[in-house]
Amino acid sequence: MEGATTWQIWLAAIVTLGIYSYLISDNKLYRLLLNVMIGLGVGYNFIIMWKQVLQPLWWEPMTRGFAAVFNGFAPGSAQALWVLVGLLGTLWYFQFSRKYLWLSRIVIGMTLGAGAGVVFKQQLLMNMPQIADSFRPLIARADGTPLVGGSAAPVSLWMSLNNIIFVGTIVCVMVYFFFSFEHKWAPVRHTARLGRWLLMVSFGAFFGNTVMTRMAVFLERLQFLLRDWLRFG
Amino acid sequence: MVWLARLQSIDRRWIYAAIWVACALPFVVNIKLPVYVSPETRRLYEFIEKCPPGKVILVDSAWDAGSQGENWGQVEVVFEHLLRKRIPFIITSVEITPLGPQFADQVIERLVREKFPDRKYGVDWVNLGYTKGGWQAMQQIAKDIRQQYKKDSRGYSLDDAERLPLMQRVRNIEDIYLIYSVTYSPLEDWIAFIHGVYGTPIAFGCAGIQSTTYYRYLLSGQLVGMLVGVRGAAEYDALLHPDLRDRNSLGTKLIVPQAFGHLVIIVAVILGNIGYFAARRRRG
Amino acid sequence: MEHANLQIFIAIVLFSFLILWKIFTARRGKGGFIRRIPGLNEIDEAVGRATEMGRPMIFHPGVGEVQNVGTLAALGVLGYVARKAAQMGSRVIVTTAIPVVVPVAEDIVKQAYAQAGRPDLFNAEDIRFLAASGDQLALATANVMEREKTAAHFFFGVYDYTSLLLTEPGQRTGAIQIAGTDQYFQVPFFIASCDYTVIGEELYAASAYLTREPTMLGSLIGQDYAKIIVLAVIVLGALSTTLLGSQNLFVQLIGVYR
Amino acid sequence: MTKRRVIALVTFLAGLYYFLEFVVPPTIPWRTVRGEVVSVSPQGITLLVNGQQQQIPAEPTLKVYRDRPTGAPESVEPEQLRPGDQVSAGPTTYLSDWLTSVNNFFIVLGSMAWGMGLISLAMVHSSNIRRRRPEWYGSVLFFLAVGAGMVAGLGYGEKSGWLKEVNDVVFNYLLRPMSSTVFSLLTFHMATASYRAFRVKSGEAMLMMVSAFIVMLGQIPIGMWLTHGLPSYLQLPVMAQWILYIANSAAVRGMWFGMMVGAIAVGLRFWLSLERGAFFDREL
Repeated sequence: MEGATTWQIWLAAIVTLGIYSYLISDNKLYRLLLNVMIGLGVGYNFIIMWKQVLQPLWWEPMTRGFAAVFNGFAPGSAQALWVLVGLLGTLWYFQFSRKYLWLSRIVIGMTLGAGAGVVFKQQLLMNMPQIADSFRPLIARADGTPLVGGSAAPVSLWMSLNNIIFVGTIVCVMVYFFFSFEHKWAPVRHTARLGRWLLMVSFGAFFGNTVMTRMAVFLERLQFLLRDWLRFG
Repeated sequence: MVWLARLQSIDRRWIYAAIWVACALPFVVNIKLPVYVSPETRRLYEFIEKCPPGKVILVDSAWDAGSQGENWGQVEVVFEHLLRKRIPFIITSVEITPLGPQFADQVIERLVREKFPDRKYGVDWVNLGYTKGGWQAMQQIAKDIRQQYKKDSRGYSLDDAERLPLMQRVRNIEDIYLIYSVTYSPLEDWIAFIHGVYGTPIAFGCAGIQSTTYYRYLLSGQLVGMLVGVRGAAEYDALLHPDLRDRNSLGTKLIVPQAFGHLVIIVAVILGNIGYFAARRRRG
Repeated sequence: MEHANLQIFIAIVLFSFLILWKIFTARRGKGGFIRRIPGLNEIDEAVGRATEMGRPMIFHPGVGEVQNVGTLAALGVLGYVARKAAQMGSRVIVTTAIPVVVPVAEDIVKQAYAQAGRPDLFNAEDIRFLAASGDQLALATANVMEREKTAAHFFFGVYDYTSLLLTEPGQRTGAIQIAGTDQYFQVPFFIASCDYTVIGEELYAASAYLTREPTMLGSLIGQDYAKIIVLAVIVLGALSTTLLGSQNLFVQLIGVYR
Repeated sequence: MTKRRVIALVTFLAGLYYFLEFVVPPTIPWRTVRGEVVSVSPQGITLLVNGQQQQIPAEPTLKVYRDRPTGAPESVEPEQLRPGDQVSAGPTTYLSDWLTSVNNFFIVLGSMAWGMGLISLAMVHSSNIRRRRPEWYGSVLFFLAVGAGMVAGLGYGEKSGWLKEVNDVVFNYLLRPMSSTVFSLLTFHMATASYRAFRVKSGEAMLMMVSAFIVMLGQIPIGMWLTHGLPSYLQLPVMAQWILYIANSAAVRGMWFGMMVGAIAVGLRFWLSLERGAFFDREL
């Protein structure tokens, strides 16, 4: 908040406390400020999206294309074809009409269809290194050479234990999420049961890290109110 | 035991008041504590230390006010490191929020004004502004950055050698040493479409909540480092400034209050359970 | 790699074949087997207890849009809960903030009561569109819990941070609460505040088991086979790395993806 | 019915391009030669292919890929080749040549939807005003705010002048405090729930809470200070790192391999329009 004059700091503080009034009770001031926030955000994003995405990537190439077309199909007039993409883009807005809703489904289908087509590349490139990294030696020598025919380095108990727990957890968790056969066979049932317990440790990490994020947001606001506004501490 | 059970039905506003007071304490008692530097923070620090001359770092600053408590500090410490070592960097924001680049401007303006007055826009850093397209935009940036960006956020053309000399030697993914994506939940598409295809190192600066699902990428080497929440920024600040007194990033300012915040939640859960089991035994 | 190598090409063909084969066999009626997840027994118990106490139940189908796969699965579970409640003659109140969900839920609950031979028990007011936003919905649901003295609460479907607000009032009224969501980030909060939680893909399995809807059923079984292959690769990889080191033949076959 | 078939066809074709671009190699495999560059001339390239030299004629359809240090192939022009480069050359399959323009098309098409959010909100608020619903003046305020937001947006990138002032005030002293404060309301939801809703009633909840407390305490300075006396493997930060790196990463991998297969199934069903269910069967 450096370089801010006092009235600007007061404006930010008033707005912050105005929204915090919701904690006392859901009130009119809070709902009004919410409307202002949503309006400012939508208006601001609308202009930035135009200035930094649509203007340089669509509007300017198209106008340059038409300029080239008008002085006798000079080179680069192919850029005028961008106007077709503009027309196609208007189909998004038929989402609001009941009668022509299906037109908007064409553009939605194209966009999500492209995403669906690339899902193999996306998922496999993300997960193949994970699968390769899960090949961990369950009985690991300290220097990583193989058990059979490796160096004479001693087996590292800590690394072996970690790898056993690591690969074991992956196996148990995946067995827990198998649905196409009955968990009658005892080892499978126990593995799935252990899988659910191991999931609890992971969900503990999810819980702890969620607390970290939720607290950080409020503490930053508190830091603004106490340090920048009230000049405290 | 009766009053313990009655603790159950305290009005919600008393709990809010308790949180305000408990979290305000560390701001009143302004103490700085040493932090334990975690491996993912150290690996990012050492990776940036080893940046060869002539290479550029792409910072995907795709965060806004919703996660500034964590992300502000995460970009602040890395920008300070880059400005200190004069490693040129490019700022952008892919897909998530158009406000990202302007927040990055705020962070740099303060750093340049206070610590690195001689660094110049266009030479040490360039802000290309927001762009849209997710994984498609990433593929374009990798093949030829001028496909995706025609101008920078201040309206200068990328081929304007006089105002943006740095951009003259950035063509495609070959010139980028590291991509550092900072937001509430960085897009995993960076890992699939950039690291998976070109092998370019990727680092994340993410909110604590999302880091839980990203640790596995550190194990498989798909991420070379990660700053997790407020502590990531505080730990990186500790690596930048061995002396406790010199640290003043937002991460360092918030790490002690963060500790109080965690204690508040732990106490709340424990108290809640004591009250619950007391009430049940009375009814039981 | 920019383009698929041989191993990835085989993986694509294998996964696609398994999923599509199972979907089309399910469509032709030969569905295939899905096990009954333990969560369904917990639902039976909860409905039983609510009926014993003679008090109604609440089913909350989440905050997701109706075409979201998580919401579709939740509506599958709603059908089961409504059928169980109808057989035992007790009321199910459905609360939602999604306008489109109201007619769909009404239709499901009416059908359930009709199938159980108790069409008289069904009244349309129990399917309630309470509020426009997530926060107000949670507060409004809390009022319903206190006013109607509900004894069992079911939270199934897609949830965001408002999951905390929904389970909190239920905890105080002492109702038995069962939750199920595919949002892994909300599962910890349901585990901490509910009696039993159906985790992630179990929600889809529950719905496929109950509704026998061919596409979801077939897809789930095909996905299971694909997951079995992935698990087998990991186990073989780990064992071969243990014995023959990290560059053994099997690992070479899978290919290194550094 | 043809409407549904048109949508299904368009969806399939959009996906088909990207699917083929990934699966089909850039050059025709059986006519692609792989070797080390001996010499380059306008007529063609001579390659050393396992021992003997082979002459590749320079046709317009010839595509040359040089291996990068990271092993990822990079498309280069024949003139850029240096003797000793590892290269594969062959007639192009055209698919990868169009990737840049197809990406451009989808990026711009996707960006066209940027007005949807504004229009849907405007419709809701204008109906509030028309029907004089309670607190309809809030909707008037909404429209004023949209105008102010637009004017402020114009100010971004301005060097000076009143537009920059408006941008500065709206961005730093309205948008930033308001949206971060709204997000911080979640903190209070969680805090009250921690006290009133989280009950350790089962063994599973107990295990989750213990793991949560270790992860929370292990990532703050107080955790380090509390257990710095104990042997290293019992120190809170070390235990938290173990949970995050080993136990949590493995469990997340187990879950996310399932999600990988799930995403592939959802992608396939959508790409081939196999979806059934309430939404897709609705008569168009």
